[in-house]
Amino acid sequence: MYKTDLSVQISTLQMKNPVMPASGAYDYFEDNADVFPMCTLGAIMLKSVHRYPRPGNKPPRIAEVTGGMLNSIGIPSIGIEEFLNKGMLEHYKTLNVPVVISISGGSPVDYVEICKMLEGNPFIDAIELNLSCPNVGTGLQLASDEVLLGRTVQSVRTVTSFPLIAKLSPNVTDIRKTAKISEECGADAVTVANTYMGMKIDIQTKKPVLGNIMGGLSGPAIKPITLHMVYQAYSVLNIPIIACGGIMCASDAIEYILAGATAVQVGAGNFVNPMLMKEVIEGIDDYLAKNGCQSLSDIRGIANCRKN
Amino acid sequence: MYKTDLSVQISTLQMKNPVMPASGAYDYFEDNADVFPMCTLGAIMLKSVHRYPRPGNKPPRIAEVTGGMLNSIGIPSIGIEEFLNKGMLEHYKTLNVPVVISISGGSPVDYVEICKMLEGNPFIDAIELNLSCPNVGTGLQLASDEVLLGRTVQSVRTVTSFPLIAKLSPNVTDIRKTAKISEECGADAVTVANTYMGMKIDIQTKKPVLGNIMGGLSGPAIKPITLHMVYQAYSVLNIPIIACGGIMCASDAIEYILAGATAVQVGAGNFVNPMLMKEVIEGIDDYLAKNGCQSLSDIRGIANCRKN
Amino acid sequence: MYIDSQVVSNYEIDKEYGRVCLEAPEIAASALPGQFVMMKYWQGLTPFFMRPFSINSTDNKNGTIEILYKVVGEGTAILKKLQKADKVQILGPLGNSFPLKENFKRIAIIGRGVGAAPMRFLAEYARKKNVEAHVFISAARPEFLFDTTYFQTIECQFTGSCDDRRLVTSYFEEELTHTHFDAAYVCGSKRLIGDVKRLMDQYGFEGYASLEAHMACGVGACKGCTIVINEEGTERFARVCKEGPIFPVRNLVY
Amino acid sequence: MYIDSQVVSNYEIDKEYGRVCLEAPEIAASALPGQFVMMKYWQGLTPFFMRPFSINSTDNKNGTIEILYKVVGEGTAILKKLQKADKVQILGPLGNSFPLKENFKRIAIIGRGVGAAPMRFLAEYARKKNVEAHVFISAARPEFLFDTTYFQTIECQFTGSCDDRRLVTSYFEEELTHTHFDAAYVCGSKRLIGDVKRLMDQYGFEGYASLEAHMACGVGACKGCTIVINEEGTERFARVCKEGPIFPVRNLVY
Ligand SMILES: Cc1cc2nc3c(=O)[nH]c(=O)nc-3n(C[C@H](O)[C@H](O)[C@H](O)COP(=O)(O)OP(=O)(O)OC[C@H]3O[C@@H](n4cnc5c(N)ncnc54)[C@H](O)[C@@H]3O)c2cc1C
Ligand SMILES: Cc1cc2nc3c(=O)[nH]c(=O)nc-3n(C[C@H](O)[C@H](O)[C@H](O)COP(=O)(O)OP(=O)(O)OC[C@H]3O[C@@H](n4cnc5c(N)ncnc54)[C@H](O)[C@@H]3O)c2cc1C
Ligand SMILES: Cc1cc2nc3c(=O)[nH]c(=O)nc-3n(C[C@H](O)[C@H](O)[C@H](O)COP(=O)(O)O)c2cc1C
Ligand SMILES: Cc1cc2nc3c(=O)[nH]c(=O)nc-3n(C[C@H](O)[C@H](O)[C@H](O)COP(=O)(O)O)c2cc1C
Ligand code: FES
Ligand code: FES
Repeated sequence: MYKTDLSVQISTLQMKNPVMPASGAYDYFEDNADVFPMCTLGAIMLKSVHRYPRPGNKPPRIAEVTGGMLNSIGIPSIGIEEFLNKGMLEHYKTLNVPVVISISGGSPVDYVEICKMLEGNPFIDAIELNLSCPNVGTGLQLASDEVLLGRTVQSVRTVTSFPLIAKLSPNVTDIRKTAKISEECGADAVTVANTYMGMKIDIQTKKPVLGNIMGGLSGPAIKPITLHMVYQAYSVLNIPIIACGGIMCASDAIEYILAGATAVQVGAGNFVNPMLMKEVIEGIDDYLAKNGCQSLSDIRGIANCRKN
Repeated sequence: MYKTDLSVQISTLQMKNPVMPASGAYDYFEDNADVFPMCTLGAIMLKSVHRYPRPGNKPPRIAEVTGGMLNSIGIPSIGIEEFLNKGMLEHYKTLNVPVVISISGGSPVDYVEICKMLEGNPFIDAIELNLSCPNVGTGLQLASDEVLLGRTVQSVRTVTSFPLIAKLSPNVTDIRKTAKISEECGADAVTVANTYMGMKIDIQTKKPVLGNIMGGLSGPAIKPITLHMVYQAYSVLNIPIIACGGIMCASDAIEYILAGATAVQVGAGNFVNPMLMKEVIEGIDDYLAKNGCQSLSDIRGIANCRKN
Repeated sequence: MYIDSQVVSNYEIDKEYGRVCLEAPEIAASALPGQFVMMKYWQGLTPFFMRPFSINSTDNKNGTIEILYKVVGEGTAILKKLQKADKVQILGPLGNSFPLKENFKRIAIIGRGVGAAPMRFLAEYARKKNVEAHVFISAARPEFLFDTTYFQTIECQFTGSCDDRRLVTSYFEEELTHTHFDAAYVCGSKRLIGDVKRLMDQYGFEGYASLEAHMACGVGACKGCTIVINEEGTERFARVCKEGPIFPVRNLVY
Repeated sequence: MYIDSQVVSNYEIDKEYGRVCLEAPEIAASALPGQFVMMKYWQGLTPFFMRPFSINSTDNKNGTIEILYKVVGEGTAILKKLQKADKVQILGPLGNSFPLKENFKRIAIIGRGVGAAPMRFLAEYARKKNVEAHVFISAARPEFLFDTTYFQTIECQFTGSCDDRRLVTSYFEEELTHTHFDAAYVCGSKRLIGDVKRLMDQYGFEGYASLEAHMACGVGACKGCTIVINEEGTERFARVCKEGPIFPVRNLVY
């Protein structure tokens, strides 16, 4: 099917290619543009499921900015209990692609509780901890607080045997620190990164555009910053990195892989081009073939002079 | 000349309007596009002068990205001593606009030494401490380290009587902290903010595009993030904020003022539109007039619900 | 469907208004009145989002759809400049559609300016089902009373108004005093929809409004286009792109 | 100068190449050969930077300048699509110019493809000063040997080559074996410039190269377009936009 070997492995999570949606930016059933088969994807990533039911933030929830968008969706969720009761996971499993559930909570204990509920569940293949949503509560981001971050990852680690992916916040002084803490506390991979806290003001109404005042910036505008973070994280980590931020074409994904990423997530790009993930997968394959490479490991991290 | 009162004051620095260039993105004499008189500006901001002579970083030094640019200029400088000996400041003073000198160094003591040399100098009106250049040395940013930041501002404060502006780094977890530390250590104002660490990789050569590997991201891409930082800083500060990041039109500057900024700096926008600063000044004036406002204080910070 | 389409024609109605005809046979064949499409018709990444537009009409014979648009910003300004054969990516048809219940015998169709864009398709659909349709449209100038001739051709009763002092609903109200309507369909400002709500309470008919919201995905995935709706006393968020863009007026909360 | 200009004509030479004529009387009147302009000719913020282009020719009577361009990316692709009367912001003329010293009697002008863009203006200037000029241009195809007729009209000796196996400098070298040149002006690849350097050492003439670099400001302010040059053994950074784009070949460091 592919010209080269696009497969990647993140702990026990086996992906036939390195491309998956970013959490919250893609749906698989009725809310999908339905332009390519779901089995095209390397993995199924779910919209973050919260510990408790949440309605999400008040509208307006999105705003367009140069090179991207702000969102303050705020993780509307039916809560993990109803989510499990409804058999949602069984449903996702029918897609025949590894399923990664993204989970979120207001405190470390929320994550532990969710992971306990998920332990042994036959319908998921990995867990991503969304530690970095800027839109929950007062903007507290677990992944921006080194102590809370470490505590959360560590305590979750003790209750789950699933591959554990810590999704880090880019709103930090030094991503190397939070990445390393995640690794040391037992994460099997890190996702670098989530959205950047941002805002937009309507000069006519003289008020913030978003109902929630601030939101998370995503899209191509953030790519240079997140790319640098992946590059930095790669220089200190021994676990795989999943890059996430502003991917709008195959070349963006390849930049991330050259910087050290093992896999990539596509978020806002899906809105602008519903075909994007398929194009990215094919584009990476073409690039490898044209450059005489057999597999992703031939190019992973080779732009990185800092790796020791 | 203006329809409204555009004047602002930052400590003893009196500006007839709130618009000045961002350090390093504008020149006043032979290296100027020369499309409007310099006296149009609210203040003259100089390219950072380093403690010691520096050649700057190796090329390529700039790269274009979606919604902005990366630069790794690296503050080429003749060093403060030669700068003063050459009578550069006298030269700037002939422009008849308040002059702000931006200074940079590798350690707190560098800043103290420069400020001592500047003390009593009749040709400057204020000092901006560039504590946040991502392109000097190994990427050490004084303004990303709360202890070093406080120490630098405090020790400079004891040796200078000029209005002191601390230019903060956006590469921090919480701008409120570094802003507050600056205030507490004696800064008269803060500039929020400098460029974001970023990079670009050439997928053909498989290497970073910039000679210095990483550079600083500026331009409209960063505006939502910096705007949010200004908004946040305003909620905790009692000293004025100078907003800097991605201003490409008057409306961008007005957003910053609504978020709480007293003055604004225009950087990369000058490259894209050499007329920009003049247009921003006139645009703010028009906006105030159209909105029935007499002066900037009528709108400053009014989008900010968090100010207590 | 997500198709690579191209411009068949782009007719300038005025400086601000235009009507673009696009090659889209599958969309023309499957669209329902009230549905919309997301379109990208520029190179590069600014504007960022695709732009949503109602389907004004479909032509199954020629395999085309028409969009009626008003220039309000960067994205619509680019639309105005499109020329024959220019490329357009179209995702659609999206959203729900105007419900036209079996028992509806007479309906009112109300809109203002480009807010009337989805109404032509609805009127056509109603007339095909032999439902009596009274169309009430207002606009700033007579040339902005779009589709007037068409409404008359398909034998809708048509009331057009360019009188800025009267809300278009006032003409409808005059009719209501002597004629029963089963339902009214409205697309326009909050004020217009609010006034239809008042008339619903007073005269008893069903009301449906076509709403707009900023959209990212258009398919229900991002949860970005929500509004608050009230269903039997319970407020909840609903996505305009998915649960809408057509909502029962009685469920709207302002 | 920073002017609001407009397109007078935009002539397509080929899929990839074009020649645009722009209204710019003051620039036409003041420009020197080798100088360039920065241009913005699109709406919005992507591409971000203005784009630098050499002045191919000036027409003082009509108050226009011409730019010869090759489509290599997003910015030049937009340039290709410009039509008569489209708006263009132009900053210029910028940079230094080709030095043509009083004692120069015979010069060589060397370029490849669109690298020859600034050479027409130089040749015109040299001929006006009665300097003998031999023009050596290579290109992938005969239609990309731009300005051939013009060079001949103003009585330059002209050598055009589409032979991919030979560097254009090889024709120059043949001439050098029997004719003395005071200077050579080159615009093109590093390889081309390197070869001119070799010939300079061998035959003794002055060499000047027109360089390119990514530019932000174009006026010397941002220090973004630097290259390393070697002046009498000392290496330093020089800005292509300000100290250049024309540099003595002997100062170049590769
Ligand atoms: C379901 C739906 C159907 C629509 N049908 C039509 C139609 O048939 N014809 C037509 O001309 N327009 C229609 N619109 C509105 C159209 O999508 C917007 O006018 C367009 O997206 C504006 O893009 P812009 O870049 O020109 O303006 P921008 O610069 O993005 O915005 C200009 C102004 O328009 C507002 N705006 C932008 N996008 C939207 C949006 N999606 N919804 C509401 N307001 C917006 C902005 O807040 C701003 O005030 C529809 C919108 C929706 C949601
Ligand atoms: C002083 C000067 C004079 C020039 N004169 C001409 C001319 O007369 N005719 C002409 O066709 N071109 C000329 N160029 C080159 C022209 O500016 C670039 O081709 C153009 O900016 C590319 O823009 P783009 O968006 O199409 O390509 P991009 O997508 O930006 O880039 C495409 C490719 O071109 C390279 N590139 C982009 N910008 C530059 C640049 N400024 N210098 C060197 N390489 C670049 C990129 O690295 C990339 O490989 C000149 C450049 C300079 C600096
Ligand atoms: C509409 C929207 C909803 C999102 N919801 C979630 C979420 O539920 N959980 C999460 O971890 N990240 C969420 N994100 C962040 C994305 O997963 C991703 O990290 C971010 O958008 C950066 O990637 P991008 O630039 O490709 O969009 C959301 C982003 C968007 C735009
Ligand atoms: C080419 C360039 C050179 C810069 N040099 C300096 C400098 O010497 N000192 C400094 O404090 N900031 C420097 N900056 C940062 C700007 O002053 C400004 O903080 C930043 O570019 C963000 O503003 P903008 O988005 O308007 O460009 C430089 C930025 C650019 C683009
Ligand atoms: S636009 Fe994404 S859910 Fe409606
Ligand atoms: S482009 Fe700014 S100094 Fe040359």
